[in-house]
Amino acid sequence: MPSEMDEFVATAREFLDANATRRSGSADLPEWGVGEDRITYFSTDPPEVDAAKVAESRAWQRTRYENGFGWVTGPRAYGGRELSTLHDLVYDGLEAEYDVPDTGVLSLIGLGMIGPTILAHARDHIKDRYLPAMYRGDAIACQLFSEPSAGSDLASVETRAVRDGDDWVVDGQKVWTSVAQHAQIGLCLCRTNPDLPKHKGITALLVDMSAPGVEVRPLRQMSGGADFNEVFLTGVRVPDDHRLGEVDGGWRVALTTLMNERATVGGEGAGPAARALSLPFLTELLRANGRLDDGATRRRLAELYADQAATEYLNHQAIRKLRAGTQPGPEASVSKLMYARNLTRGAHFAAEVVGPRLIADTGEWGTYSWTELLLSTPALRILGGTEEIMKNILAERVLGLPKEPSIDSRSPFRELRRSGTAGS
Amino acid sequence: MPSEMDEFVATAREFLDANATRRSGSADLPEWGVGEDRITYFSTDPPEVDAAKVAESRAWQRTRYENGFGWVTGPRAYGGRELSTLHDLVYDGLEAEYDVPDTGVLSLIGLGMIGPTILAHARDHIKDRYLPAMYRGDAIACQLFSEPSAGSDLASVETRAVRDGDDWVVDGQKVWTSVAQHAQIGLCLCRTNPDLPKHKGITALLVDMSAPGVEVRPLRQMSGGADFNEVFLTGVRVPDDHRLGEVDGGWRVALTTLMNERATVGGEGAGPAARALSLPFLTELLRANGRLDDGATRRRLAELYADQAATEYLNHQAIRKLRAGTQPGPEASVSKLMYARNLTRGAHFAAEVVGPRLIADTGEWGTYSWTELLLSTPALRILGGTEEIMKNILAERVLGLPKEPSIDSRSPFRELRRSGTAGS
Amino acid sequence: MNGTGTGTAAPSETELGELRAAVRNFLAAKSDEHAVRTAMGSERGHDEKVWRQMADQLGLQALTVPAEHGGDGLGLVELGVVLEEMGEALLPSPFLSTVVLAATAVVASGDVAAAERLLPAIAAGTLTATLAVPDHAGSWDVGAGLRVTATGGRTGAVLDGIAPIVLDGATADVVLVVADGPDGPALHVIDGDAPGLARTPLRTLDPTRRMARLDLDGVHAEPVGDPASLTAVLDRVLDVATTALAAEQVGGARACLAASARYATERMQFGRPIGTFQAVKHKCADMYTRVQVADAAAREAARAVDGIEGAPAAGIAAAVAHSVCSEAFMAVAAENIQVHGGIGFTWEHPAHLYYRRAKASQLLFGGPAVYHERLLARVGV
Amino acid sequence: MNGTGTGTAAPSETELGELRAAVRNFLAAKSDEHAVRTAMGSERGHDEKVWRQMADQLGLQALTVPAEHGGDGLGLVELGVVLEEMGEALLPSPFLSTVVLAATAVVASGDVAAAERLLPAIAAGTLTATLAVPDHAGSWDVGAGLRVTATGGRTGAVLDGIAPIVLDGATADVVLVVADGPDGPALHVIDGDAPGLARTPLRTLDPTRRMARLDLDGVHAEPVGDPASLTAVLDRVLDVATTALAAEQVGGARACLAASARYATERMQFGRPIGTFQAVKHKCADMYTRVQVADAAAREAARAVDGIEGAPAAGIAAAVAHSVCSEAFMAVAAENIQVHGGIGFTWEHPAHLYYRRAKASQLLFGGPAVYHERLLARVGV
Repeated sequence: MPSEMDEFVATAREFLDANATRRSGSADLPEWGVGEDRITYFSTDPPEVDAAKVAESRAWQRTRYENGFGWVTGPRAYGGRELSTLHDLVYDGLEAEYDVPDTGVLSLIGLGMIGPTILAHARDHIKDRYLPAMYRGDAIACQLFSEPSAGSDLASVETRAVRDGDDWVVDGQKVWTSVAQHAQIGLCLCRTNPDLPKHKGITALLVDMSAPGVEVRPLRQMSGGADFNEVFLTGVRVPDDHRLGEVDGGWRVALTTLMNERATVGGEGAGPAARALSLPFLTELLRANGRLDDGATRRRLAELYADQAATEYLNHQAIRKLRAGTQPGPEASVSKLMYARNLTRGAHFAAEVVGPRLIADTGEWGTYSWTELLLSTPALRILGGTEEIMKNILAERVLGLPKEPSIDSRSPFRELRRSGTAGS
Repeated sequence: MPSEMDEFVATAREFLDANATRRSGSADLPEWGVGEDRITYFSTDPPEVDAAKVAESRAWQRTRYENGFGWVTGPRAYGGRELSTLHDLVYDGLEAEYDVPDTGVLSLIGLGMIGPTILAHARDHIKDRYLPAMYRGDAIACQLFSEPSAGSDLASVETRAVRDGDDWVVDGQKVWTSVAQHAQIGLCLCRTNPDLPKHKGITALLVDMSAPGVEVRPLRQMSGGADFNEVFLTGVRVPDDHRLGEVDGGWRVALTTLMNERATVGGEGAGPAARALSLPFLTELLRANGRLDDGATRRRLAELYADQAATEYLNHQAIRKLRAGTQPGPEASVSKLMYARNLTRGAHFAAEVVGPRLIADTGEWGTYSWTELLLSTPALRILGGTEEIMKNILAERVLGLPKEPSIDSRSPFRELRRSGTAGS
Repeated sequence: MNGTGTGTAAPSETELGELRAAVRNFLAAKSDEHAVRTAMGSERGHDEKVWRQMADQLGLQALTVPAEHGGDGLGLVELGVVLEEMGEALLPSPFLSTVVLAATAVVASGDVAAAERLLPAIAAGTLTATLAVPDHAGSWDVGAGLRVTATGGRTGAVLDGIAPIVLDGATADVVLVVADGPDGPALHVIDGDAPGLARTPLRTLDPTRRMARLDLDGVHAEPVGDPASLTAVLDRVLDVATTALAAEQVGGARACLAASARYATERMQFGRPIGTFQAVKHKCADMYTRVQVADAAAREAARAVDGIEGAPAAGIAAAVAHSVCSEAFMAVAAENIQVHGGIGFTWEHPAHLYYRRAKASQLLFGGPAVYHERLLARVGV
Repeated sequence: MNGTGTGTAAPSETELGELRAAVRNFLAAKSDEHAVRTAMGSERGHDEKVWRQMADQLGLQALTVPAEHGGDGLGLVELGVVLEEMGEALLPSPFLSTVVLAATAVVASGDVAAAERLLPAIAAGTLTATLAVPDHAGSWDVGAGLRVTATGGRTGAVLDGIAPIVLDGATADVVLVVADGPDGPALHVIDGDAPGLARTPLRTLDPTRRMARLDLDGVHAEPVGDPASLTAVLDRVLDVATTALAAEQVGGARACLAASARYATERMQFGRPIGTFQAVKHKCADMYTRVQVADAAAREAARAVDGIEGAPAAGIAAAVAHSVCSEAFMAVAAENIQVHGGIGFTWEHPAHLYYRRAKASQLLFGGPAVYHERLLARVGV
């Protein structure tokens, strides 16, 4: 008798067969010397290509949603199926065998992090209004958390929200906002009471990205593309019913979002950069450069591969734990640390193999193209939490080491700003 | 017309030729497969050998002293020559060409660090009594600073000294005391006023190591030898005229000692461990193990050699600066950090080349003998200031980065101890 | 998860947890630091009473012995749990030589007579054994010739030569020896007290794991298995042994991490626990990261060697685990000394025992140069 | 200090300090970040006015040109000071190609006619030049054949082939080319606007240092020097060039360190300057350590190349400096981004310009695999 999971797999397979084309073999492994000569972590495309890809993403997400695969773990009331995270993973595994549009623009931030936050903290009519729209692919959501002066200290947001009748009026600046240029809504952390300690005076508001006063400017990163934005908020009016959680209780809302960010980390082993650093591709790189018999190069390849494989095994283990019912905790940061480390080492390894042909574009396939990856890897050690923040989390929350003595968690935020400026 | 330095060199050469034998060629480079099969950083010997070596050291120091080379930079009143640090270095350079006893047991701590401290802070009759005796080789001095509970936080000494008439009565325990088993005197930091902040209630006393209540116990380190001691002080009476500096002003005295410790660091490039990791010796190691053509091994050898050579160049530069009249500052810690790093990497490199013959003593020359170095290198990153302390010094004193907020420099020492115990 | 495992089901976490608790309790009682130091200073290097109790009370020696030869027929996943605990406790014991090297070689050889003679006794804890692969480089490279030769027929061979470093070679009741014979390298078994066999205990870097030199002068030996399959047998033994060692290394690394985290929490400097300083805190986080990755590698290798569904190829996963766990344990054991500062490099503190174990384990099957090339060979580069 | 230097006296620190101050003031005025970004976006990749002012106001191009050819006849110790400052300011300029590569090659060739023709103009700042070594691996390994061949006699040769990556190749007034000729590889000089020469500017990782491809189709060339001494000439050019580059790398690394230290002091997080956190503080200390060691290596190499008394052999010290400074600059440039966090990987922040320069410099003469083996060759291993 087929189990419930077997049935789920069968339905999913049926849906995919009907709506997508199955890839042949290992089609997601790039082939040496064939196809586009681009090795990148970021996905920057020219605007017209970008727009077309977003449209394809939305369309595919709608197809998923209409067939019951848009939000596998979500409540039925919002078009979900109320199945487990494992079902979600299983579906992803199946879908990876098909040639379908990448829906990262919708899912990485919006569906993966903001959706669960709205579900946990918004009023019912706000859920009704946005959740189906998001999971149907109509509404893209972004995360308006980071600010230039706050950096790793997320709770130091300075963007102000002041109550005015039924609305809040928001003024401030956000940064490192991915997908903001495509987004319809943004979850925004605002300082509503500077007289409280910094974690206590924050309120979370759901901002309409098309509202007057919202301006999105692309932020060009060192590798040349603009995968992030600055978002300027000037007198933006947000109705109070778009508030998530309590007034001054936004930090709890932010934690829901951040927990969901960590939970998505395990899947980072994929992507074009990771595929370019896969053993078959690197082996061809060595062969093409006559370095397959060089002991020093072989040694570094073996070290790199061992760490890559072990990181992959770590992800397998996380999935097994998930299957066994254990939710991932802060130890998931290990995966992110290793991923950044492996990609960084891999990029420098490839650079060394390519040698001088990395410094100027001679047009030879598989040489200068490594520069883009090399210029992307520094960001990996910073985005989504610097290495230092990750290590603090591991040491304090997993190993139970004592926290650094801190004064700034208890003082009123207003005074911190003052002393902060004075102390610099 | 010969310069003053030329004349100094001529006198020194004359003295050395008359009292020692010149080495032939590069006699201080160990030859592969020849001689004692021992590769060590520490100098542990069996007690009888140790005693004989100390006697030889004392004898050679007396010869130096009687010929005006016992304390080149010291005042004439105490048998010195009142010449510059550069003269001292030049003499050391010349002496290195001769086969003379190693006088480290006298000079590393006593003559290099305690002597200058006594000169700067002791009363005249104490200087008269000890300085000539030390530089003549009669009195060996040790440094009674470190304590088990203080660790890197040197100013947290708990050894108490209580005034009793003209004497101080000292009780406490010191640790990591090298040469204590041979020493006649020890410079001891004592807590004399626990109601003052920790740096302010310390007094420096010169302890007679043969006084009742002084007990020296060897401390065995992980490599097997006992190059350090624990020193237990139980009701030890020290006359007040043996105090250095002011009552409760001992931290300034300690700083004089520590500054002189840093100044001696540059010379660490020598020693049997560094020689074993020299390029010719390592080349023979590779040849003997058939690894001279292995690319991976060659690469690591080149990396190691490049760092060793650059560290040596850094020492050359420090000597040139000294010649130009610049006194070494806290940046000398770089040399210590690099020395520890190079030796550690070198030991693991050699271990890899030797392979399984490192894990059991087959009697084959140049294989198992690397274990002693491998078991000594962890200490290099800790002794004389941990890497963490060194990095703090570089960042704060050289780069001018702000200090960590600290509460313990202002609170009375007595309260720190209490809160310390509660907090652990 | 598209691996090559042949479909064995994985044991349940509950069962593994019970096994772990039993071993942990046993070792807490029998192999605390005092017991370890006593054993490492003793003539034989391990406590024979503990060895018998391991068999009698927990049946650990029987765990992976096939059921038809008196064992439980379990796999590396279960054995890994045991070895992890042994590594954490630094237990001095002929377990790796007897249960992992020797028993695996006998099973892999397919020699039923040898299996019947040796395995029940190993399972019962009444026989210790080891395996000597006296190649020239110490890296199990039998193709380049061996330092022991076999003469005589397929029955009743005579061995001559030297095995320079043999794990537990001075105490093992029987020794399996790979020797160059008329049909190429072949596996043999000799008695530990056979005439013509001289066994010399050697000084070791790791005093909790003994090594000996064997001098063989006309030693009577029984052939084990078919020389034609020797390469396959040794490959299998190496996969199993490096996977078992990886689990032990993870246990050792975990002990170092725990010691550092505890010390960082308790030790006060500058008026604060040293664990509040980021330099120490991040060192501990780095150690944790290494341990987690090593742990995953060791477990995946165990699953692969056991042929569990979805696991990668055994040869690859074992080589990955050997490399990753060797380096993780070495790094963590070294950092543990740094976190402890001065006290960490005294003879009295256990930190150096882990450091010694880590380095000796890393070099046991050839060391980094060998295991990196072996990994590349296994993935076909 | 028992080196092999031939006894040249070292220049005084006072003179070097004055030179440094003059160059620093000049670059502060002419090569601030805005100027660098303007130059790197311009067609030729550098500001020709600044190039002329460098010559007219400071005479930098003349510094190391021999006195008999219109220069000051100074050495690498002095040039190192200049290049360190240029590296710190990231000056886009054909200085490395003209003054270091081309002028050194001409001087080393001993060809008096070529020297008289080219060096006075280089010294005066009226001629830019470069050197193309179109070997197959990009590592100056001329023994394995070259991609440009020379036909015709010792006068008036004709060059054909490709030089795939030539520093400042699109703008240099003259190009020295090593080409395979009837007498083996030999040095030639061609005009930048010679008929048959096609120059294609290439996209570069480091936008402050331009590269071009040269296609040579029957280009008229003058031979320079004796082909028999070519290996010695190239060895000398490589020693000088890697030593000069090392100084530039130290300057770049120093700029990164200064930026990190400044940012760590000013940037507030969690109510404190981030420099109070040990993670950041020790990162800066590590950067400082690397910079100090690199600085010492670069200076020692300069003294060695200048033959100053007590300095080590030039070939060894230059190879050490190339290796150490390449890796130090790369590490420090990468860490600088980490200290800066998010702002550090924006296009607008200068951190990536140093990162690009660091990687491009590291690979300019072949990269790590090449420079490590070159070092071993120089020390005879």
